[in-house]
Amino acid sequence: MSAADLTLSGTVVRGGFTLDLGVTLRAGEIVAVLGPNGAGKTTLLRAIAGLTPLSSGRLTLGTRVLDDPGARIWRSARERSVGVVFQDYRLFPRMSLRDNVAFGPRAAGRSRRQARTIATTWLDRMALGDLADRRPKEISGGQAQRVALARALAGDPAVLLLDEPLAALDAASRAAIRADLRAHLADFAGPVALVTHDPLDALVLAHRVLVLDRGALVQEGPPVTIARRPATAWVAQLFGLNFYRGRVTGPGGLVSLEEGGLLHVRLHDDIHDGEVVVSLRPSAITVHVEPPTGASPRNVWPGVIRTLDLYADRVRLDVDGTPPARVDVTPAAVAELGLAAGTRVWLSAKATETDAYR
Amino acid sequence: MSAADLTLSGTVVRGGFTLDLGVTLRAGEIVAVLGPNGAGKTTLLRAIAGLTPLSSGRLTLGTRVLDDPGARIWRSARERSVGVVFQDYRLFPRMSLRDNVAFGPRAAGRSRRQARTIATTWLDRMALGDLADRRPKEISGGQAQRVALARALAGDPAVLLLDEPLAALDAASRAAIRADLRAHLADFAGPVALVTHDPLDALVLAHRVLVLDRGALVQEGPPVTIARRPATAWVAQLFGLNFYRGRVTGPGGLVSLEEGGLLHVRLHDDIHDGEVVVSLRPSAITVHVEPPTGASPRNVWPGVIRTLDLYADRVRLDVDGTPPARVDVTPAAVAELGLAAGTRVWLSAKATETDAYR
Amino acid sequence: MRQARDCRDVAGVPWQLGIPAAIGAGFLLLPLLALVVRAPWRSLPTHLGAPIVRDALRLSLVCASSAAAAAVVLGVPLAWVLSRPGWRGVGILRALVTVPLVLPPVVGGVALLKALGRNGILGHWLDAALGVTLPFTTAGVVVAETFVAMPFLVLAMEGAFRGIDPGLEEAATTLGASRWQIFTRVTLPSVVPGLIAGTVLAWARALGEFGATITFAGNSPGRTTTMPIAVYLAMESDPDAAVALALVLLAVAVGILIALRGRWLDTP
Amino acid sequence: MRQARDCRDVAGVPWQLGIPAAIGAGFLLLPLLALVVRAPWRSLPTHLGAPIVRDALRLSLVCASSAAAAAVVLGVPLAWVLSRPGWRGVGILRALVTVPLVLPPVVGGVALLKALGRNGILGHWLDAALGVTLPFTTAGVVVAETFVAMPFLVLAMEGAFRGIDPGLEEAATTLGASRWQIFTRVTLPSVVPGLIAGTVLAWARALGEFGATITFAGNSPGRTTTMPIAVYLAMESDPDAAVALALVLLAVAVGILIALRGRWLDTP
Amino acid sequence: SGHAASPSGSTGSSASRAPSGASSAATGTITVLAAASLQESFTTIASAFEQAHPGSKVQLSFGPSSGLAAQILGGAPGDVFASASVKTMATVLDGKAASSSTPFAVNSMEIAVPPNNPARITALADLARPTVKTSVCHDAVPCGAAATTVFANAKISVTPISEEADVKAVLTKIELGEVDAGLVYVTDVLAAGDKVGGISIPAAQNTTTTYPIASLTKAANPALAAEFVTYVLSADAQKVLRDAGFAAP
Ligand SMILES: Nc1ncnc2c1ncn2[C@@H]1O[C@H](COP(=O)(O)OP(=O)(O)OP(=O)(O)O)[C@@H](O)[C@H]1O
Ligand SMILES: Nc1ncnc2c1ncn2[C@@H]1O[C@H](COP(=O)(O)OP(=O)(O)OP(=O)(O)O)[C@@H](O)[C@H]1O
Ligand SMILES: [Mg+2]
Ligand SMILES: [Mg+2]
Repeated sequence: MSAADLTLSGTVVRGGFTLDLGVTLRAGEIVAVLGPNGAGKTTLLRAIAGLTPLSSGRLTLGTRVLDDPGARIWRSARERSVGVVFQDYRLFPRMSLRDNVAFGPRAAGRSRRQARTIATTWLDRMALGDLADRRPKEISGGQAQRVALARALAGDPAVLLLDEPLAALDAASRAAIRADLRAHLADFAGPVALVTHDPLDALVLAHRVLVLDRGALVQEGPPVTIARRPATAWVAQLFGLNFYRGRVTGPGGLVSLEEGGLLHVRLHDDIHDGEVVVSLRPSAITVHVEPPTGASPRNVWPGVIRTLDLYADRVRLDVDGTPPARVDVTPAAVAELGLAAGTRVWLSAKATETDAYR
Repeated sequence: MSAADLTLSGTVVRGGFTLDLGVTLRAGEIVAVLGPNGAGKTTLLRAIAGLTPLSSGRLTLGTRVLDDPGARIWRSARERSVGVVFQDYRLFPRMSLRDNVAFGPRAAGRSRRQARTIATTWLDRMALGDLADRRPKEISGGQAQRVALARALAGDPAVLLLDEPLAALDAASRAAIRADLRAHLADFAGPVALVTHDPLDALVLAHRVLVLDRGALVQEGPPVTIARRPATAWVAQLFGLNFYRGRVTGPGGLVSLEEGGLLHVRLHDDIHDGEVVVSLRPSAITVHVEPPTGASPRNVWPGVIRTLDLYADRVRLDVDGTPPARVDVTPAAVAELGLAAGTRVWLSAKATETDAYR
Repeated sequence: MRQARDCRDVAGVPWQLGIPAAIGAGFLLLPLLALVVRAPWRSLPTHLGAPIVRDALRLSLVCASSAAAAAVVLGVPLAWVLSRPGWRGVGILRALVTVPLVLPPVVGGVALLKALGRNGILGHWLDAALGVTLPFTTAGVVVAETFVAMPFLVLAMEGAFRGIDPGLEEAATTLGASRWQIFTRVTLPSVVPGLIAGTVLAWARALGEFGATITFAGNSPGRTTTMPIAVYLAMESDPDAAVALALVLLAVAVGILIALRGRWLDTP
Repeated sequence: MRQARDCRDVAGVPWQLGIPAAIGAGFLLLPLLALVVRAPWRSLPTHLGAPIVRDALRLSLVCASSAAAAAVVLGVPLAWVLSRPGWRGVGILRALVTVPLVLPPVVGGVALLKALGRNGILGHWLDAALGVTLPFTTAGVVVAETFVAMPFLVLAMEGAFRGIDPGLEEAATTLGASRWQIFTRVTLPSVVPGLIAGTVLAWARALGEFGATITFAGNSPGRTTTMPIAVYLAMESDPDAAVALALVLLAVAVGILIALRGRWLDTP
Repeated sequence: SGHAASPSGSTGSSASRAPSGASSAATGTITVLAAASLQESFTTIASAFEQAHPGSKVQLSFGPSSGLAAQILGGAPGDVFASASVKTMATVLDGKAASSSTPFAVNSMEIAVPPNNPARITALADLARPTVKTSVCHDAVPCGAAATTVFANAKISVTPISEEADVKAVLTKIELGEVDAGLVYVTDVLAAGDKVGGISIPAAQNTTTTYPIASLTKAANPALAAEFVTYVLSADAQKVLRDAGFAAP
């Protein structure tokens, strides 16, 4: 398979839902697709795979037109050579795992022996070699997802579409398979679309991120940019950032927030006025039990701790204030400052940590 | 339903797999069940729910014996009043979402009107009110999982079993539903078992964690303890900790590691010699580009950076050394020190940060 | 249009299937075509006007529908029981239930007489205790048709019941549903296509049933003379009339099936 | 034991199903019981020894199996085509395919003669061009039995095809499988229970078929005299012998079904 | 006319027992089970009987003789049985469902050919030609037994292509031109009108089958049943049978 870019621009209708999009997935590029439940991520993959037709627009792979309802062109899923890992696995229930994985090579015309060899290799790679003769009913959920992944990869596709391929994996397999996936995808010449709910997957695996919401593209860019400068509250929450909407009201970057409160911010991109969004890392906020005096941070505001959650190596505070904020502190700090739910605190954040952009 | 403790001690055979366990889930307690794929988590829930019988041993809810093959006692799933969220959802395909959720109340003898009211309330709570009249085929994967959750809760069960109830949810819904779940579970009088692959779920939601591996209980305790002092490499990896096995070789806590290298550690629990495991937080390790001189940390060793991964607000380094280690640093540090793959570095860690235990 | 596009690749007909399907359809339709082409069209109105034909048609429809209903009421539970795994002797029971299919219909009628006739092993008692005699009554027709048609429904439904996902039934149990609730609300809705197919099978078979009916229930106009019996008798005197009557039966059956399909069979 | 425990709550039989199932089974089995109880056991060996019976039995089995095979080969593809959504006119075709069920068998035989007989619309041509005449040959018996039995298979399979999950077929397409590969490797394995049920239906129906066979293929011993025809003829002279022959047919059919069940029907 | 076969157990007593007067007091309903081939004649006879016996009603139930016999032996309610076969009647007599039977009509054989007579059949001897496809009834049924006798009488050997289960199957195949000739009853050729051609068989080679009638032991209305049997033997009814092609016993 020679590598080719995949371009989709058009609309896809599924029931009462419409996806309207223009994207290009470049050969060799791994694109993570993020978005809330029901945003249209699966629908996008279905359109690319040839399981749901475009209602208008056009889908091309290199110079090949895969779907163009206007020109009455349609290549079936079969002709597209697109490997898909389905969200609900869709393993063939009456075949052994090996035969499931051998299905693609067989369909591509390999001999039974060759296909089984390929399948065995893939299963071993997924640490499923022992279970090769089982039926899908006889394995656990995470094992099933790994088989689905092996099956899609064994078909040697030109485009790879992964619908939450790691969701059911346990943390260790997840890290291992993620690393394996990264290694394999590095060799993979065609475009890859990876739907995921885990921002880590996007950060670790993807070259580019598409954020969908309600059938539309709401943000697009390299993972780091998305993680740093989320365009919507949803993306900010995904990456664990505080996110505010506001309007530049003063010189030197004073922003009045929609939720109330003022923040001194670092203005990007020659912004001088108008609407902006502001993001602030929870770990960039400092907590004080008394009003800080003579401190350098320009943003200081009071609040009350609503909840504390202990994560592995930090404690996440949910602080009610103007504006409200999530704050990360060390367990040591909690003990030292005697923080608890209901504690009155002051928050401070440097203007340079407070990104404002459009 | 009056609240009662659930006690299982015995074996469950499923195909060629055996789960052998003794646990008690206390009324009002939320127990997270963690473990690698195929560890037996789903099998445990099935045994409690009455979908797979015990092969030996006994299962009791309060004073009621639910299963005791020796005494030929068996209460069917129906009589147990156990709410289950299945890993593969198992929504009734020919019913609307509302009817799916109303199923439990109906089965419990509510009138059609009452059952529908309950269902509507639950769907609204899960932000699915708009979709109430759809069929399961017409919703997205994450929406389906929320319906399954609503359905289990609407049945007003005495015991709640959740098999990865949040896995398919997007990050925002996940946080929201996790909070909602926490609120609801706080009111819930019976025991709750929550299978999850997300350590956050365990940390945020659970009172206690069970770690299963290959059909056996390998660790049990409060989430914080598990997170701090993992008993296996798998658990350590789950919580993002460095984990080593070794043996106390010197006085004052010198441990010689299986993978090579020596670490000065903080010995817990009056341990003075013998085999120990050592865990070390990635953020407790400091990176130097030159050998640190006159520094207080007692552990200093050289290594080479293998990979760097940017996470939201930190960079994870994978460092090859004796021992190897994962290290978290700030993006600022990476820039300042000019870290890159292949860079030769020195790692240092305070002995007080380096927990050793059995 | 969109719908058609949506399914194109999965729904397209490969030649390996299209050719045998076309041959199969042709094979089944050609004789009907021949019957229609060579039918005595001129005399048809005369035959149809006869009140005896109207009576027979009405009786046929009533009896076949009753028989199909009886087959559903008794046969669906039976099929369900047979589809459950792990029963000892279920294989033998299943094979025995198939027997009425193999039984030449006339022998089936004889068997019914020996069981439910006035001298039959159960009929004897029915007659003596309850004063119920089935032969020569419309009820007898329904009994004979049910006996012949039910096995079709049972076998079709058993296949359907075996094909369903046990996971859904498990989910229903954990929600506290009784086995009966599971059956009505989960199992049965999953096999609606099979149920429809089975019911159509049973209904159609009952509608065409002749041998067992005439032997068990006899032939008395208005009470037990169904269309197939009328066809048989017409065959004795006027084969053309027989064909005409058969065509009437067919037209009505096809009409009803098409109308029903439109109503609820294409819905799910 | 463990298996049985495993299924206990899902597999237990609620009375709402158990009672009608028992009545249904009783209703189907009672006439057979009556037939067996009142069978002329003493004269049975005499009837069975007759070579004509052995011939008829052999012919019946051969023809019914061939007819079932033909029904599978042609009927499964037809059922698959009928089960695909979105075809215009599929409802009408489906209803027409049901017609041979409703057709009284004798009329079915007449229809076959009009289509494939020496003067039939296709038979005329077959005779002239290929020198093939079907009536009065064993092939004719198979044709008649296939005509009568195939609709059962088609309807049963159509229900089964409609019940399967389209997701699996989608997955197979994305793996590059042709529609034929999808059919053989994914679709067909999913409907194995339905296929078995449908084949048994068709086989049993063909085995018991009488009216269409005698009308289309006539009765010449060793060539077209199947068991049901032998039974019918025996009925004319010696009803006891007829019952005995019918019992032989039944015993063989049940025996074969039980043996097959043991082999591959309980496996999946 | 032909040789009237006297079946065993037939004494004709029922014919002499009931007076043949139309002024009988017997009323009510009787069920007459009659061979399908008697459909037209018995329908006519029954309505004439009802007119002659005010207050009486005859329910006719036609079917294959053997099926009717099975019904009778199975306990089906019936008053009179008119069979197309002496053998079948014998099973009813053996089963004690009737005590005696009387022959009321006989039928003789005729060659039937398709209307255009493709094989140019003119006489019985033509059926022995190897190229002629002939269909007859099976030995087990009366028309088959009769055919065997006819061929024996004519001293020809015919290899039929098919031995049908009943005479209608023979007729159907002739009508559709599937066979070139067949042996059927005179009454059948008459009833089939112009759909088949008939070639009569000389009396010397021909044979007859006898149709017996009996009132049944378990008759609900034995008096009326007996009167019906008598009526069938009366001149009025015999005329109807004659018109349909039957001969007197
Ligand atoms: N067959 C269908 N008929 C009608 N609406 C549908 C159908 N399938 C999906 N939808 C709707 O289309 C929207 C997009 O669904 P899609 O499956 O693409 O979401 P998603 O982004 O993959 O979500 P998730 O993360 O939950 O899997 C949803 O609102 C869903 O309810
Ligand atoms: N029906 C079955 N027959 C045979 N073995 C089975 C069956 N179901 C599960 N197993 C095996 O039992 C083991 C435990 O399965 P289980 O489903 O309990 O795992 P799990 O901990 O839930 O895993 P996951 O996180 O992947 O869902 C697995 O190794 C699996 O392969
Ligand atoms: Mg999705
Ligand atoms: Mg599991």
